[in-house]
Amino acid sequence: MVGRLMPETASLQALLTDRIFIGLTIASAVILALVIGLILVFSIRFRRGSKANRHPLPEIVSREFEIGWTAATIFLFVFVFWWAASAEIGAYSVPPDAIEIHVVAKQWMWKTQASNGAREINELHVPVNKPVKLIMTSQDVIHSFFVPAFRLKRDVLPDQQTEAWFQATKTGTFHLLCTEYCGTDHARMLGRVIVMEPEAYASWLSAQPEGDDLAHQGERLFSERGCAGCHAPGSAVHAPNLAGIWERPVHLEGGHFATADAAYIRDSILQPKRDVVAGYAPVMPSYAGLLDDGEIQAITAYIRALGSEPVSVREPGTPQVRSNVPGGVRERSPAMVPGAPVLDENEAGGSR
Amino acid sequence: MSTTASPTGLADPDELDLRLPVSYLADGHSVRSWLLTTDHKRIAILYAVTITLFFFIGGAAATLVRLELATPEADLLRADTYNKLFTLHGVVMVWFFLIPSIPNTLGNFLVPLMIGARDVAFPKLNLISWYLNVGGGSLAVAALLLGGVDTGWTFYVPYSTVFSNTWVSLTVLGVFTTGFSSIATGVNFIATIHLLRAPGMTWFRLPLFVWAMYTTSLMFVLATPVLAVTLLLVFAERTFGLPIFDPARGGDPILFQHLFWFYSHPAVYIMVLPAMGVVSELITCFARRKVFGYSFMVYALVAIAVIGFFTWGHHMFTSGMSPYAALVFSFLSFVVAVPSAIKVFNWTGTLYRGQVGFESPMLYALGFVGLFTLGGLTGLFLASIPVDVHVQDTYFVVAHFHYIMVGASVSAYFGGLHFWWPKITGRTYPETWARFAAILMFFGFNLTFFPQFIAGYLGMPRRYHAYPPEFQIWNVLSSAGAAVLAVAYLMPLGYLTWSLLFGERATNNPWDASGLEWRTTSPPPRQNFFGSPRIQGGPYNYHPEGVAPVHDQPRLPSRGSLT
Amino acid sequence: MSRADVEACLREGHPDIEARMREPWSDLETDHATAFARQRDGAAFGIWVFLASEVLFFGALFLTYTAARLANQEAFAAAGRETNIVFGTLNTAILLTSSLTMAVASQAADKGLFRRLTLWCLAATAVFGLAFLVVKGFEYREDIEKHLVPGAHFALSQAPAQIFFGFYWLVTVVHAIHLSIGIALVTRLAVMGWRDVDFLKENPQVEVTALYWHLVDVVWIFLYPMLYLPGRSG
Amino acid sequence: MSEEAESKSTETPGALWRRNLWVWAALMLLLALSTWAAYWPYGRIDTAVGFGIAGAKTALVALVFMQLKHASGLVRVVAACGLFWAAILFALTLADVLSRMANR
Repeated sequence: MVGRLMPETASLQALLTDRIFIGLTIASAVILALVIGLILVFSIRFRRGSKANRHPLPEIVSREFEIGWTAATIFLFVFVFWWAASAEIGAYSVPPDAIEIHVVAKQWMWKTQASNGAREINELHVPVNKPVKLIMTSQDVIHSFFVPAFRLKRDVLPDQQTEAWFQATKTGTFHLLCTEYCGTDHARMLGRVIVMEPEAYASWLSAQPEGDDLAHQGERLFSERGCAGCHAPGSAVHAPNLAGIWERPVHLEGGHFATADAAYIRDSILQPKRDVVAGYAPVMPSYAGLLDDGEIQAITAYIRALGSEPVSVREPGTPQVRSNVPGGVRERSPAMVPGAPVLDENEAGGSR
Repeated sequence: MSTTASPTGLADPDELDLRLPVSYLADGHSVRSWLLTTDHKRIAILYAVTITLFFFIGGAAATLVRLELATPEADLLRADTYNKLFTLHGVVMVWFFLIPSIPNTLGNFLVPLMIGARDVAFPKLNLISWYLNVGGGSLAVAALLLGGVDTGWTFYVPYSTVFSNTWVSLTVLGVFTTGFSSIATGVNFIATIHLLRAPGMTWFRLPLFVWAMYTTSLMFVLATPVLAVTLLLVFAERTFGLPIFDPARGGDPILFQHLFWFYSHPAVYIMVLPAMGVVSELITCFARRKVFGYSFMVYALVAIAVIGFFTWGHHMFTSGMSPYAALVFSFLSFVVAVPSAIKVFNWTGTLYRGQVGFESPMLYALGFVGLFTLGGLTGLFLASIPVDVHVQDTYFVVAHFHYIMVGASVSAYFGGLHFWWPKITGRTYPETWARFAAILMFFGFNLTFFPQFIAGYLGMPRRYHAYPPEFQIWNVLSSAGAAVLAVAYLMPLGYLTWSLLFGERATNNPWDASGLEWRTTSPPPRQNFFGSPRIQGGPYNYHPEGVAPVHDQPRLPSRGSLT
Repeated sequence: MSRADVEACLREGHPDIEARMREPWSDLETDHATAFARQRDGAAFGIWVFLASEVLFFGALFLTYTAARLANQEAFAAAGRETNIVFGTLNTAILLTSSLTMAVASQAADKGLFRRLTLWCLAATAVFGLAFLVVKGFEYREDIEKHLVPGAHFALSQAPAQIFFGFYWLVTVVHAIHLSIGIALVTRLAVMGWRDVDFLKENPQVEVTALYWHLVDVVWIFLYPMLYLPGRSG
Repeated sequence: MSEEAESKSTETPGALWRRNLWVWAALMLLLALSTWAAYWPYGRIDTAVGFGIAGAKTALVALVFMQLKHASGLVRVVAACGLFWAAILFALTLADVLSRMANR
């Protein structure tokens, strides 16, 4: 079995990265050839006792050479920095129409959940040519979400959220690897990213077992865990109304503002006394330890679903409870076992 | 170095040390005379013995790791065993072999000799430093015997503080202890080089090896305490439950990484700066030329030592660090590559119009330049954020840092060991064997680590005991190379031991080298010199200023008549 | 230090200067006075390099604190209110005073003229150091009674307050260890100086110990606003 | 070490005390000020004042008690190096920590 020399290129970022990589490789090869070539030529030509000319160097040569190659390396390195940095800056901003996928990592598996509630373990189905945004958190130690074919890697931290995005350009099945050492079965923390044509993706999605979407789960949790007791309109407790606050500035005690984004909501749930909304008493207890990361994500999705325009809030009530356990998913995907057969693409469409 | 002194001051380079005062080796034969010595040369030997031991412990772990990786399945070792082995390999090799390797053996032996001093500034502190190193190493080995550690040498939180149930605390304590050994060595060298230079030994007459030890010592003193604190925090969190980094209570694991890499990135320079110093000595001696651009070489060393402190963030581009900070760190990482490039060009330039010989130390030195260049160039890949994001924590990184820390530093260590072996032991070694080992090491090394660049770019993560099968070809190549490399590392152990017992007596200056350390007997007496050296010229006086080096020139200055 | 003094001593036939020379300084190719002065400079320089190292050691600790405090300001304010400012201020005053006596001891030994003053100041320094530890002990007892040890029974509700107290315990214990080493060194100097009339005179060990002692004091100067002052106004 | 110190080699214990006592008095004053300032109702300004005073106290101890004022250039460089490297550690780490906090 002869290996390939370059990994598969299956995302927009992969193209950019490869371009820089190849450019750097060529530059390095030239420099390396220059250095090794000079060493060989000098060593042989000026080997001990050879008849080569050894007149002393003119004094000026040494200084000008030093300055010359110092300047040349500085120029080269600054150029590479500029090239790499501009590629990186372009990759910072997530396209607004990106599909959002939540990823929760734990020893030693990946749990992913699309915004419509489709849950997977160690697998991730995405459509081709659509930007996908990953919102990730870990339940235990630091992991790292790595898809070599996408040149995508981002650490997944406990009790913090990290984000990354990609846009796949090829259909197929690609490795999902954990690259931050996370304990015994670190090497077994493998998964697959399955990139599908949009139609196939849509049909795969519809074939998924009926699951709560995140916002509905969040709505249920909102009342089950007692959030609604205070935050619902008409509650006896004086607590801020959460409808329409998503991504809008919130006026805090002490005169500053915060944006009601995922991080803010998470902080408000776990450390409610830290940023108190102006005009309210710091009476909310912390939910640290009472809500896990997945549940916080669900509640965040619910608050998000309440919109970013001030609207009248829906009547709180227990929504219909549906099963959210996807049937038939094996605990670990076959990709975990080295050498296991990889599902065909067409099979992947409806295998579940 | 041209020197003059009282007529008895300098030993005749060709004279054996038969009738001269007793050498430092013969100055007492009891165990006590070794374990309680304050002689910098004996302490260097003590270090050499312990780091050799640690080198083979770490090497054994690496061998098992490479054996396991020959196949994609986990068939030799269990996951936990593998994790403990690579951790052991990392911890032992970094802190108990590489960091003390050149500074504490060659550095301890040579710095006072090269500057014309009797000893280091604080001889007792020097001995304490060895005991701290051995104490720390014993704790780490004890942790190994008790069951091992599985956190990786990086001890990332919260895995190391909350989740690992192996002997983390003991290991951390061992590394913490050896950190103070580094600090003691650093303080000692800095004070020695500042205060004990012989008359006439100005800063710009210092051999580059001494400059390298000086800059390394700066890093010892300024970086190591941060590691000590970081590990202390891990220790406190594990042992006493003081939650400094605990994310569940609002702590920040990324902060740990900042502190860790504030030490551990400069630590790479702690390993490679001494190697640069050694190689500068070797190349000048075997090219019979003054070093090309001495002052630029000095500035480059200082620049690396200072800028090296600004670049640690490139280990953290994927960690969730702020993207703005990442850009700053990326830029600074490119900047630190400039002085390294200057050094490579200057070594190459030194060969030009020289009288190049290919004795074994020179083979190691030339190998160093090639491996260091490749290692340094791949560093540029890691400084470019998009590429780094892809190769971070893959075998690309593993290959890169092995090129620098093993390819370059260990080559230089072996080169220096061979070069100064006659001075240290007073014996010669079999040159043919030595050349063969040097060449074997170079090819074995490249065979081991070059395939890892490819595996890494293909996406093989590090710290995997089982891996997807498409990476197997590269791992098989790498494991085959490791076997060659193991043989190449064992060979010097064999023939150098032979040389100790049966080697011919060495002359005082077998290489016709110009440094002050060659102006005393081999091995030197306890007092280092007979009389007091006075320095009247710059280093690397292999040919008079403005005159081309000729084949048999070097004999002249070494007699001390040419000034 | 002052070379003239040493030379004066030599002229008076001072016997012990040779006895005080250490390797490798004793082999320097100069007269004894210069060599001794360089040995003293070397000791002071060495301890300064070590102190620079210690600055980084405590700097890293302080950085941990700073980063954690920036991220959890309210919890740190709440936690800071729980420390005992009376003990803290008292201890700061004690330590600052000990620095005064240490400085006087060091300068007096430098001159080599006031042996009794040096001895008394050294003894006072050691006593102040011990007093600090005693006060600290009372404070620790109170902290434990108030359940300010991070863990299951921690007194404060905000989780990051545990980081504050994690830092509090760690850094005060590390400081106390440094201080204990200092007390041991000072006591040793005092005992040796009491036994041997000439021991303290111009002995570089006094200056080295003093510099170390002052650094331990400086560390506490920063710990005071870090541990005792946050959240007092709220 | 320096000429100034030599010229004072004939001074009395009283002069020695006087030279150091004013520093001690200043330190005590600063301590009192810092304790008092902590109770001012200005939030962050209190913190800044607290650490500013700590810096001032450190300067007094370092310059007078540790005799940095009379120390050789070399020793001053060493002391400055300690501070400079600590500044690197703080500046670059806080650059990340603060910009992450601002982005949250």
